[in-house]
Amino acid sequence: MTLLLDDEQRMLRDSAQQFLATRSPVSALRALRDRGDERGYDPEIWREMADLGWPAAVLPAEFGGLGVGYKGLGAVFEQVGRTLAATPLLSTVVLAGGLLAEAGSASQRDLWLPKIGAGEALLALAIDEAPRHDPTQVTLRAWREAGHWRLDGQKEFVLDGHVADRLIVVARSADAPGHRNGLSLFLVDPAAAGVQIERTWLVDSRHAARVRLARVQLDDAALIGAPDLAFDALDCVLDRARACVAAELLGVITEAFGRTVSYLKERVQFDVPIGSFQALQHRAARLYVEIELLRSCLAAALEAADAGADGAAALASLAKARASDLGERTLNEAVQMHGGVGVTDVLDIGLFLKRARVLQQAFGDGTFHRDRYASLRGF
Amino acid sequence: MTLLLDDEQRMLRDSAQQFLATRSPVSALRALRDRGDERGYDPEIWREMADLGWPAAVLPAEFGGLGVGYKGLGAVFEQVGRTLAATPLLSTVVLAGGLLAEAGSASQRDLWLPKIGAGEALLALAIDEAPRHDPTQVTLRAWREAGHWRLDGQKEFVLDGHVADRLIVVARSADAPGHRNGLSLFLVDPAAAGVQIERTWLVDSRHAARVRLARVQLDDAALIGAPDLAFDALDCVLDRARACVAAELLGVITEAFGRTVSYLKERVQFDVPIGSFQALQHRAARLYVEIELLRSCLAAALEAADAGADGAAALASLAKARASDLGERTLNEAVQMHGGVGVTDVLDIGLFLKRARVLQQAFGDGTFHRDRYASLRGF
Amino acid sequence: MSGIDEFRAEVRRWLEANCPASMRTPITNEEMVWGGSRVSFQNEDQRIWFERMRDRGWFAPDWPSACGGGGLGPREQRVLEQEMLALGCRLPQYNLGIWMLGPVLLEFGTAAQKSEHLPRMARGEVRWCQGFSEPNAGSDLASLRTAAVRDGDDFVVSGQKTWTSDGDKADWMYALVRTDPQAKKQQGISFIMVDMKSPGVTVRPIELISGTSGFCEVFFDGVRVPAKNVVGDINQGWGVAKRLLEHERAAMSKFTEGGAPSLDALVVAAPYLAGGGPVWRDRMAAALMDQHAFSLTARRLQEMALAREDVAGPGSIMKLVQSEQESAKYELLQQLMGHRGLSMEGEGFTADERAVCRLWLYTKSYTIAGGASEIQLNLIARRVLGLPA
Amino acid sequence: MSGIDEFRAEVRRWLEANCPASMRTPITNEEMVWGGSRVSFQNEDQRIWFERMRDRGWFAPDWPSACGGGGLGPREQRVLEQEMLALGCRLPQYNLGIWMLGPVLLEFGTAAQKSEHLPRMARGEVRWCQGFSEPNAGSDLASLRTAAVRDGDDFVVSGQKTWTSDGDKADWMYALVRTDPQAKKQQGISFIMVDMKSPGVTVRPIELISGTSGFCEVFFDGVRVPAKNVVGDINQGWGVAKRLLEHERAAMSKFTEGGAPSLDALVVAAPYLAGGGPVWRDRMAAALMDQHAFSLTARRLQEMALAREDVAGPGSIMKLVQSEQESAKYELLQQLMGHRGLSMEGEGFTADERAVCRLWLYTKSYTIAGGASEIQLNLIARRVLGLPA
Repeated sequence: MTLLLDDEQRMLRDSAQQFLATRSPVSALRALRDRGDERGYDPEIWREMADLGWPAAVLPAEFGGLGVGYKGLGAVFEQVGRTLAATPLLSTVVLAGGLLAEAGSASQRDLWLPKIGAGEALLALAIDEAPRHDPTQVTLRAWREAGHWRLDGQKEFVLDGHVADRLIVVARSADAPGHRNGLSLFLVDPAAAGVQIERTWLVDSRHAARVRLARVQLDDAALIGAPDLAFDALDCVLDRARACVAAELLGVITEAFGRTVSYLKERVQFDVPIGSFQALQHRAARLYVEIELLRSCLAAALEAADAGADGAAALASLAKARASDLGERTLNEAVQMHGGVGVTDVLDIGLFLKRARVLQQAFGDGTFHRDRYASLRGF
Repeated sequence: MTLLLDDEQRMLRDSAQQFLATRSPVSALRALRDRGDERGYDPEIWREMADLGWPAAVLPAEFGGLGVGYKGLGAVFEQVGRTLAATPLLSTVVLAGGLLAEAGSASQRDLWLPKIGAGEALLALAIDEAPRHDPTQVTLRAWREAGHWRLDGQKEFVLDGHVADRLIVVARSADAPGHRNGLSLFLVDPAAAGVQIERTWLVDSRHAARVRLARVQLDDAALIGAPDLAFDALDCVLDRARACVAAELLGVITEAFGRTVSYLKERVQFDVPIGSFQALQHRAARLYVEIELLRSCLAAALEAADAGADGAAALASLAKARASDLGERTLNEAVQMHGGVGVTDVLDIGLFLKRARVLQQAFGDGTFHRDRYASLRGF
Repeated sequence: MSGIDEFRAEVRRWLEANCPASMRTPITNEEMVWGGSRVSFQNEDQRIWFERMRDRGWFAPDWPSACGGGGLGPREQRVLEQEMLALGCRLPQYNLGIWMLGPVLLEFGTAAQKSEHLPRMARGEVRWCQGFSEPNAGSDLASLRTAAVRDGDDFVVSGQKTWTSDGDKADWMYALVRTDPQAKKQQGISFIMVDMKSPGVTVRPIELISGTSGFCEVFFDGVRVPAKNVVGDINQGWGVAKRLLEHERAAMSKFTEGGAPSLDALVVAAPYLAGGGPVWRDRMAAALMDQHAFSLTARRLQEMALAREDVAGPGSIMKLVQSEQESAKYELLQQLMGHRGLSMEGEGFTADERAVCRLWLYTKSYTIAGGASEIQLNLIARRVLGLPA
Repeated sequence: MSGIDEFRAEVRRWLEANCPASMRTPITNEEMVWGGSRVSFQNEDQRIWFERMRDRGWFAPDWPSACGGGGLGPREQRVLEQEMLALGCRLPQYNLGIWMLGPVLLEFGTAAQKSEHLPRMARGEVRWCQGFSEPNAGSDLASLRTAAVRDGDDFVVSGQKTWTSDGDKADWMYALVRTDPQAKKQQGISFIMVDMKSPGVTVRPIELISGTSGFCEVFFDGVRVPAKNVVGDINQGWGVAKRLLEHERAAMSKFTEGGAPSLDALVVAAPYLAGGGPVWRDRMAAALMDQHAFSLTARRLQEMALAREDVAGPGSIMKLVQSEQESAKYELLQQLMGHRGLSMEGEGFTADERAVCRLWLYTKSYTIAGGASEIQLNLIARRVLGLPA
């Protein structure tokens, strides 16, 4: 048990850094945006990432998993954040792969996990409905009808939902909104009758989907795990995703902060580098302090995810809350400290700002996770 | 209608300033504390304040009121804050005098208002029960029994309750806690059977009382206003008190801030005045900005109190919320900027810090008043 | 009836008779008419109102008639403003030239400069832009480098300006250029007027993080500008510019009157507050209270000014507070909206949601442009609090 | 069984046999035994444990036996610490001399100084205090003014020290004094040892805003101190003091082990959170998460140090974060308690309420003492981020 990376994880991180620097630097995202890419990621790059083993990183060993755990994958996510690389890693691997590995039937696992590990299938999790994340509030209905399941309702902010081969839909099969009990998971083909997918263009040049299910009919094989009892597996997988998003945010934050500190050293006004102004120095130092604190929280959250430890949920909330808030603060400061040029599209800072906001909202912001942390601590 | 003082109000303020500087400087509070004064104010000074007309300032004209309004009295409170002068002005004049003038019977007014105006009687309002201020949550019970009223329950944080000739007790005569309806006001003689008064020593060297009423029997003449319907008058008078407390806080804040800016100019470290360090400059400038904003809010709250305007409640909450929060922030910064000497008792800064905290809690802190403001704005 | 009352009555009669009803409604950004050679009107009422005010000389009511102005004294000008406000008359045109350059030309300009430029300005025929900021001269404007080298009767100008509002739509630019590279920073700068049609001038719009903007970069590549276009003495341009910037606040106030788009926070927030819970409600209340405090301070400032009290202190906070509050407002709304605040374009989001996302990004510039917050804090600390440099 | 394992077994046997059961429970501030001429014990077990450890030489286990120490090597010393921790043994005495001055004397002291001071220290016979800060030398320690003027074999010391912990209880002080008023700030300072019983020494306790404290002002009025009491070379005291301060962190860690009083925020807050509503709950969660983040960072730092990674970066934040969090914690509790957090003394308030109010005031010094937050931020900005001076 350690907060530090082991040698294998370190190697994975270093190779990710090298790969991304050459194959998917920030300019790649800019190009994706400027050409109005409809997918929101580059399939060729994704294939190369698969060759590096990223989608297999946390798969069970029998499906070719690398065994580097979430600490290893988190290190990759941090590097992904540093270059704003567009990948379906979170939706396909952490969320969908995680749910199938955690709760899927043998046949579901056998069919999908190898494809996921090979980077040959894309999947997405359809969970959020309201503007703000809250899994217990799911209202999309699932019910039995004539030997089948029926799903009816609407999902929003389905990351990569517009390119997914399959959706995992969180539905309410029992109890009222607000309850943990009564949630079920379904594997849904986007081509099925009654499924309507609408691509939405997000501010970070990536896409999400709005998904409408109109009395969609599914057979029992579509159910993942036991009906009504999906919450625990879902919550556990969401916590891993929250930790991975926090890791990506840490990458976004450290890169933007590093660029800002460099700018403070270079930019001369009033005949001195602006980084010599004490007010800016103290603000930069405060950001550094928060980054170091976040790094510790994140390492602990990833470690706990790997260990399946009791405190994993609280640590995931701790990491995601701090990452969300620090992303907001650091990028706002980065823009302000860059001055006029900071609000122009020529600089990359704006791209980091935008990505940080999407990640801030993904699977709960600071307010959500402080609330959750308080509940977990029993108050 | 103006946010500025008229000539008469200005004269009142200037004479208050002069009086306090000579008769009740900060050293007077320190002396009060060091001798463990049991009253928590100096009767001689209070008599002189009465000679200056302060307790009569906002009385109805027929009782010799000065007609300077709450804007005038607020200007006095601000000066009071600057020297931390210990006076029963708030409890006796604004709260008790205000309630009697607003809701009292003719005989109650005729008996008490002249005494209040002459500084010859001290009164106190017993309202808070829980740790945090909230008038609707009053639970102290009042009920009719054999042609009398009975009161039973407990009050805390009764400012000047230990020296009051009479207490005005807010009691619940109908409805459940949380309701505005069902509150009644009673004038209670602290010497009455069943009344127990316990002096508590507050951190600002002033006192408050805990009051226990054990089935205290009162006759109808003790009732102020109509039974069950006290809330509106109470709320209106509380808002004036909130504005006056905000005014006193503004005085505390500006004096502490002024002393801090002076210290920044004088104190030399690293061969320069520490006020030349930009990080401290920006923090001081931020405080100045907030002080100017508070000054505007306070002027508007006092103006609205005088006009009995519709927006008076929202403005009182605005002023009290900002004053409470800024008191906290300014005094913490003042201590920090004074460095080591700032945490010693030799300096007055600690006395300002302590007084600001008591005023922060008096009749609602920032959180309470943001909540109230939101309700008043309809959300 | 005194002379001023008569004037007031006459102004009101004229406005009532001449200002079309549709020109008495609140104006939106899109409806502003900008003077200049490429002036355009969206409807006939705009044109009528523009021409009638122009012909009355009331584009520049306080300028001498000889310069094309209305020849009004200060009291009369104030009456005109009051009556326009009372009737809700829109400004007939927007024009940096009249509001900022004009007063400076009246003070520093040569007779030839006045007669060449003021009447055309006053008729709304020329649109001016400002060329002060440069990539390396932002907060520290005096470090500007655009060079103007004397060559016979001309200066040859080379360099780059940035953050020029509507540089791509302007006819002329007034600019600061360095005419003496040896002199100390503030010295050696001249104030010069440049025809934007001159060979060697290139204009490129600046793309912001919120999308396209009215700001431009302007490049000068050996642009010949007649030496007679220098306003004030050569190398004394810093003083001219300082004077001009004193007119900036007054000019800016005409814009806020006009209504830069600012959403009503509470109206926009309402649907999201319902599901947001008490913590978001607390934040929303704090934001509204901030706005309330600011508007009360604006009122107090006005009353102080009327009472001839010294407003240097409270006046020094206004730019800082307004820009930070406006930016903070969209921060709050954007986050309150959750994932619905994450798109500037396309389907699947409401118009309010897209507007909030765009304005959240756009208002990031508020705390940077026109004297960054850090500069404002420096000024408060040094000038108001008297803290040592 | 290797030598070190044998040593471990032997240490454990000895501790089990010699450390009284009551000395194996967590210690409170009040139960700390401070060595020195006025050492006192609250019970017999304290005395027994003190004397046994003293006689074993384990007040200073790593010092040479000749100086009265235990003569242990680094590995053995670590074993002793581990075993004491494992058995929960209290520190037998607290002593600034051993932890801070001792190592410096071992490095810089003369043979005579070592033989005069170290054995007495190691037997817990002398209580030392530190005389560094002065009223005009706080963050800027090098501007100290207390003068030591050579007069024959003595220095004559005049001036004032402040923030001297337990100055009124100490036998000796190690202090920085200015021996060359002409030299530049850091030069001209000497490190000197002063007997507090010397004529001309006056000690006055400092009253804090939270009440009485252990801090004192110490006045020197022509105090004669033998020149042989200077540690290191004359005018080279700055370097000695820097070395000494490197031992401060290690020394401070012994205190936190001992348990400076720190209330469990959640336990204390619980009764007030119930009536406080969701906004206070949000703040409470934020505070607990801050604490959690800090303790995880302390753990990460430890792991990095063990892995021989560079800890300069994360290490630089610890003092700042811990002091600010501790202060913020009491800010929160004090306000959460409403008016019940407003009294330090007397009836009508619970012990927790009075403690929170007192600690709220006391912890204000945390962000000032031992390197104010502003100094910490300067260091992070300059040394870690490499921002220019």
